[in-house]
Amino acid sequence: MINLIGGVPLYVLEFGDELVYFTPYTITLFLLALTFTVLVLISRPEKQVDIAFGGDAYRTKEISVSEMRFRRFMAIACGLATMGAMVTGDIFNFTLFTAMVGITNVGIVAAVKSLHVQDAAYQYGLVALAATVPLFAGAAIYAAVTGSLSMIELMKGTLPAVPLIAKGMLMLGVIGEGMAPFYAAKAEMFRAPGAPYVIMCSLSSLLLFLRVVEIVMLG
Amino acid sequence: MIAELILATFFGLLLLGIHRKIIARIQRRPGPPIWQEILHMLKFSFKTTWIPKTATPVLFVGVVLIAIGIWTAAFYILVSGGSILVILGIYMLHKIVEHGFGLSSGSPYGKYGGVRSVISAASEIPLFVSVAVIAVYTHSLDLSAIMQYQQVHGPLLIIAFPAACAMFLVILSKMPFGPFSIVEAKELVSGYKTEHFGIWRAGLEICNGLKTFVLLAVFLAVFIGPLSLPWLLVGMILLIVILAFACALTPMMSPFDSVTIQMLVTALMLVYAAIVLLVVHP
Amino acid sequence: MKRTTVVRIFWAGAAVCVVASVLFFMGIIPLPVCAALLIVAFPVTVLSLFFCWMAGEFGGDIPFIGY
Amino acid sequence: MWGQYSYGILVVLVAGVIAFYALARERDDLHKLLLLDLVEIVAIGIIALLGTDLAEALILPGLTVGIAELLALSQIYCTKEGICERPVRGLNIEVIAKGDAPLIISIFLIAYGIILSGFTGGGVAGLGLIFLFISRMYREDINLLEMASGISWALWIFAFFVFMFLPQYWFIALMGAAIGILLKVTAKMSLVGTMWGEHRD
Repeated sequence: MINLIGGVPLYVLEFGDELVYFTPYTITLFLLALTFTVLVLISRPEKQVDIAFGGDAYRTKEISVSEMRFRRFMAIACGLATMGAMVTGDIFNFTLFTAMVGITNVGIVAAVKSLHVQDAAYQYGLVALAATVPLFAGAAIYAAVTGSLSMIELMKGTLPAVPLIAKGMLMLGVIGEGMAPFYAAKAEMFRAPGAPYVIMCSLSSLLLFLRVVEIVMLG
Repeated sequence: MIAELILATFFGLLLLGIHRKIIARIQRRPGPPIWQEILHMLKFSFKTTWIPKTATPVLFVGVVLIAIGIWTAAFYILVSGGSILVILGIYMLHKIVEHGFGLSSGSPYGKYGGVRSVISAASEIPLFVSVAVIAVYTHSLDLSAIMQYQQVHGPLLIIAFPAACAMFLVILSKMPFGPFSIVEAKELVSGYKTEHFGIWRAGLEICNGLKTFVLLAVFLAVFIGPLSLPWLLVGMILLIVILAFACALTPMMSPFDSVTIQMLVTALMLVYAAIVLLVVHP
Repeated sequence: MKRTTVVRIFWAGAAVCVVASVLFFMGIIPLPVCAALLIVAFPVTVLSLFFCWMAGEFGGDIPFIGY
Repeated sequence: MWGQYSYGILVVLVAGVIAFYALARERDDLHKLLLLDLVEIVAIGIIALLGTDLAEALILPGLTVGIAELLALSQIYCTKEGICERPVRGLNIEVIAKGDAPLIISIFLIAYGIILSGFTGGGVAGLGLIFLFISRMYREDINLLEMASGISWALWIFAFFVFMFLPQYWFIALMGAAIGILLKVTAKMSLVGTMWGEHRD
């Protein structure tokens, strides 16, 4: 239907059947993921201030070093997985990276010592786990129908058309893993202190959503 | 190139000033002069500045740079007639920027502003649907190709009117004083930008000017077609007048209502997209 | 940061912006390259310009006492 | 072939709908997690329906990701419910005398694993080792195990380089990769077995 959604591929790296390609669209997304990952790498968490509304009382939350290390590691892993999902040219690899983003998103907030946040993280984790079903199923139907998982092949338009159900499942899987753009379910997670890390949650799911929009428009 | 960028920024700020002035006049106030937003930006840039002790310094400063950077990128994509999908992506990333502004300071007001910006993400789906509809008609997502299509077939504003309405709503949700601007509601002081003062705020104003310019120009390019520069500026002023009326005549909604209405619009848009996909262009 | 440092950053950023624009108009570099340079340089230039107006003359009128 | 695939998909989708329905009805957090583990099987089923060697290659990462998420979530559940401070001790069932029985079972599992070879074999052999370690409360030198795992991984990677650059020696590469992955998975799984609850008692 539509040719070349993200622009002409500028660079294609074929490594066996693993291939990586850059279009103006994916390169923009990749650079953004890279920028934020570097930010996570070099920034320290903020001291979140809690106030009692209606009173004068306020106090800052401290993040212990071990917790900070763990969360920073998770946030960087999340950034790397996001970058992978942005540049991969293989649908199954994309789903794997997406699933990894789901795990690391939970990991980013899992170390927070707050029952609210942990509860939200657990519930979100359940959704993410459930979302791997449509995610992998979508990729499998892609492979079954077209016989290929390569996005470059899909882009050429010579393969059989991908059924709408596969696209829907892929989309549903990404929405479940990253929750973008329905972050409302994640809102409790964003109450966790440690802005640079928490921001990675929303960034990764947003970028994944933007990428999957491109992918479902390919076939 | 740099000259265009600076001019676009200032024109965007001027548009925001016009927006403010019209709202004031509708509400029977004299209102500030229309160049108030430019003065505002300059005023903030002369303020003494530091970084709050509770903030995470790198993100606190970095997010201002990113905010200006992404809209600069959007401006050049607009100029070069690149893919509308990238501009859309940048529009959605602005949400992350707001989130970063709010959370990086550690202030509770900022945090709630940031969280609100995250939950109001529902406003983006109409945008996707309208883009999908445009793609169905024009068979391309490049701005230049969309403009070419409109030169031949007439403006998409007429052909795909609901899509234009959806995009209008999306722009409305990014306007100050609008019904959907729950991220900077007064009960949160200034929402996500509460703790960004001095030059950080001035940087944010630059970003706002550029953002307004790019969003309005993209709307005109996508739904009206190629316009010469004077007509483009006139069209943008017209659009901001309409937006100002929409903002002035509607109350600010509660976060819950705002999200509900955006979801409803999304549902309507999905129905419309399905009709277009199945009936108009099978 | 000292005022001199900020001023230097500003001039460097401004130089990159102007040179990139000029090179683009002369047709030496394509638009994406020019845009990439400006996307990096413009925010830095703007913020350093704002910063250098007030930097270093006196150290904040209200000392920040923290929360 | 195509008809079979469609029927297969239909069956799997029905299974998926039933599983998700159960998930929606379930209120208990832990039960939800267990149900989700079952739901994962549906995803594996859909991939397996491809029925090609590609499917086999896709199932493994899918399974790994699922297990990783399951482990992460159960850890969060423990923290959330405040049950992580419970001391984890070795398997203490009366039936298993700390005598020869675990050894025999372990040897059997390891031997079977070696015969199976490859990833699956590694899993089976690792299970045997875990069983041995848990039932005997054996404190293994973790550094040694990690080193073995690392060396076998290097062997595996080296075999792949042979595949890529010296394809005429494919048989050696195949054997190297098979042994490498077998040792690697065995070592890793026994690491999991010994490290579980390591920082306590």
